[in-house]
Amino acid sequence: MMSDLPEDELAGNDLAGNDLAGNDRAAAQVPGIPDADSVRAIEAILLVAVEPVPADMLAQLLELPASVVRLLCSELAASYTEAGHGFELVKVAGGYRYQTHPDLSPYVERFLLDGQRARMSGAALETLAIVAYKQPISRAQVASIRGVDPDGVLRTLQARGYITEVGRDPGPGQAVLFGTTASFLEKLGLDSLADLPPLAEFVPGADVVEALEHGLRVQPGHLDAPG
Amino acid sequence: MMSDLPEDELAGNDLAGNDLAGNDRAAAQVPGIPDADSVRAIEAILLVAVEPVPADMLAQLLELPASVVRLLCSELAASYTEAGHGFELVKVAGGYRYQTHPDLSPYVERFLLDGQRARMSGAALETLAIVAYKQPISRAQVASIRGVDPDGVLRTLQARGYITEVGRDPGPGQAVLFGTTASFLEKLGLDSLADLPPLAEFVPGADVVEALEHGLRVQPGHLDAPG
Amino acid sequence: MQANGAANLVTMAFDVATPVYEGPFDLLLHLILKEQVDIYEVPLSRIVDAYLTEIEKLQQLDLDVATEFLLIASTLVELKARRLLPGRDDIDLDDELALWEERDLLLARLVECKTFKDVASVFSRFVDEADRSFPREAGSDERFAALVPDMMDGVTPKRLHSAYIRAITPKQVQRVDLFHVAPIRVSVADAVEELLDELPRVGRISFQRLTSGLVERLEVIVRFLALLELFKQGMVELEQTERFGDIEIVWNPEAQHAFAIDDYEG
Repeated sequence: MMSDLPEDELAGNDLAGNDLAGNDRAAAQVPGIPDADSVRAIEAILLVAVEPVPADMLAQLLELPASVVRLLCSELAASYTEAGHGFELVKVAGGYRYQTHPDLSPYVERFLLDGQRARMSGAALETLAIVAYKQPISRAQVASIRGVDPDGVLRTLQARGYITEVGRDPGPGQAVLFGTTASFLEKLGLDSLADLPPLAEFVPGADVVEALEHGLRVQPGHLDAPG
Repeated sequence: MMSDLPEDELAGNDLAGNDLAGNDRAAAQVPGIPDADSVRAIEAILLVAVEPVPADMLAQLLELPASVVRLLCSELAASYTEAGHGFELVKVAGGYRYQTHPDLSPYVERFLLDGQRARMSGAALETLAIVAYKQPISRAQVASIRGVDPDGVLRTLQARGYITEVGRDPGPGQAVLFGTTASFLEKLGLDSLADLPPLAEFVPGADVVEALEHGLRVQPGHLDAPG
Repeated sequence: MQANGAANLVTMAFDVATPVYEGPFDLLLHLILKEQVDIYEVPLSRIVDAYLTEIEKLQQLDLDVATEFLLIASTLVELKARRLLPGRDDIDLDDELALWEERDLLLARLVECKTFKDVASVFSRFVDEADRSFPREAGSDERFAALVPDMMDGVTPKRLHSAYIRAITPKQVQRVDLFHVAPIRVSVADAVEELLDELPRVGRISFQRLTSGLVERLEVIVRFLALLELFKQGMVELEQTERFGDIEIVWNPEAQHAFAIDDYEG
C-alpha cells in the first residue's frame, strides 16, 4: 500500500493530521505500521547525522522497507510543522535532515556571528589529523583508520581548502590521494609539516604507533621502550 | 541534566500544564511571558550549536532575562520528554544541548559505526576522580594518593581533553597543576563540578575504617600466640 | 615465627589474588575487609609471588597496577619485617611510636584510596549513562555557511596531534597507559634460587652486604622476603644484635636440600 508513495511525498502530504510527537503517539499506530520506536530512532539518527541520511540507509538501520521509512519521515515532518517547532525535517540531496525553520534565520545568524566559537567536530579533527600525519592518503585508508566513512568530512575540508588532491594511487582503482595545503599550515602557524608535534612525544616509538594502527596487541618487548 | 535547575523555577510553574509543542502554542502565551517564538528560537539555536549553549548566551540573543530562558528551556525539555521524542534537551557542562535519548543508543551506535566509545581504564577513572575533587593538583600529589607514577595516565587524560593544565604551583619547581575541562563534564553528563557527589559520601564508614584499622593493628604479643 | 600458622591463609591469599587486577588496595582491602585477615598473618611473599606469576602469564595485565601493588606490598613488608625480627622485647618507645605513625599513615592512605576507588566506580556509572546519549554536533546547514567561523579557528598543532592519537587508538583498548610503565623483573622465587646458590658458598653474610649490589628498593625487599622464606624453612639463621641493626645471615648446612623449591614454581 505504501510502496507506491512518490519520492516527493513531503509536499502535500495528506497524513499531516497525525501527531506522532503528541501524547497519543501509541494511538497513532496503524496496523501494519511499525511501532513508535521506529519514529524515535529516526529522530535520534537524524539528530546526530552530519550529512542528509538517505531513506535506504534508515531502512537498513531500522530493518524496515524504505517505503515505510519514507512514510514515517513525512509524517514526522508534518508533525513538526504542525507543532510549530523551531526546526524542521526536510528532504535534501537525497536524504533527510534537520534544519532550522526559515523564519528563525535572524536568530541563527546572530548566534553564529557573535555567539558561537568555532569548534571543529571531533570526527572532522581526527580526519584532518590523519591526513596531516599520513599524507598522501586515500579515502579508504582514512576510513580504515577511523572505522567510519569520512566522505562528508573530507569534502568539507577540501571545500575549505585545508586538504587537496595530491595525486593518484598507482594501484588498481587509481584512488585519489589527499594531502594538506599551504593554508592548512598557515592556519596552524607552521612553517612545514615537519613542525607538527612529533608522534614520539606521546608514545614510545613508531613501532608502537604502527602496532596501534594495526590494532595489534603491543608485544611485551615494547614495554622496554622509554615512556 | 535538568535536575540542577533552581527549584523555584519548576515549582508552582504556571506554564507547566501548557503544551508548548502542541497545536495551541499561541494560546499558551501569558502576559509578561515572552511569546512562543522565543522557544522556537531556542530550538533553532540549539540545533545549529556544536557545543552546549549557556543560558546567558541564549538570554543575550533573545533579549530575555536568563531566568526566563532557563524556565523556557526546562519547559521545553519537559515537553520533549512528555511527547516521547527520540531526542532530548539536557543541561550539561554549563549549557543546553540536544542529544539522543539513551534508550536509542543501539540505533545511533549502528549508524555512527564508531559510536562505541573507548572505555576508560580503572586507573584512568581513579586518576580523573582525584583530579576532579582535588583540583588544581600536581602530578606529585596525584602520585602520593595513587601510590604510583601517574604520568602516563595524566597524559592520556590530557590527550583526550578531560584534564588540562590550569596553572603552576607557586612553590619551588613550579609544578604543573591540573584541572578538569568542559569535556570532562560532558563525558560524565554533568552540568558543573557542583554536581559531583560530595566527597564526604565516599569516605569509608566507621566500620570500614575500623576493619582497616584492625587489619593493621600492631598487637603486642600477637606473634607469640600459636599460629 | 608464623610459618605454619599462615598455611591456611595462603590458600585464601591465592584465591583472592588471582581475580584482583584492579589494584593492590583492592587486594588489601579484600584481605582486610572481606577476609578479615590481619595483614601480619598474610604471607606477603606468597602474594608477591602470585602477582609476579600472573604478570609473567598475562602480558595485558596493567603493569601500572602491579607496580602499585608491589610498592604497597613493600611498605607492608617493611612494617611486617620489624615485627618478625628479633629484639621485640626491648622496643624503644620512639621506635614503637614510629611504627604507629607509619601504620597510621598507611591506614590514611588505605582510607583515601578506598574513597577514590568508590568515586571512580560512580564516575564509571556516570560515563556509562552519558555514553548512551549522543550530542548533536552537525552544526548549521549551507544556508549559513558564510556566517560560520572558520572551522580551523581554535585548532592548534597540539589539538591536531591529540586528535591523531585518538584516531589511531583502538576504541576498545582498555589500558592505554600500559606503555609508560617500566616492566617488573624481580620475583621472590628467583631471589630464593639465587640465595640457595649463594649462601652455601659464603656461609655467613650480613644483609647489607648481601644486598649491596642492588639499586632498587623493591629488589632489596624481594631479597628480604626470600630470606624470610629460607628462615621459615630452617635453611638459615638470622641474627640481629640490635633493633633495626644489620642482620647476620648464617647458612644452616644441616638443612641442605630440605627446601621444597616446587613451592616457588613461577
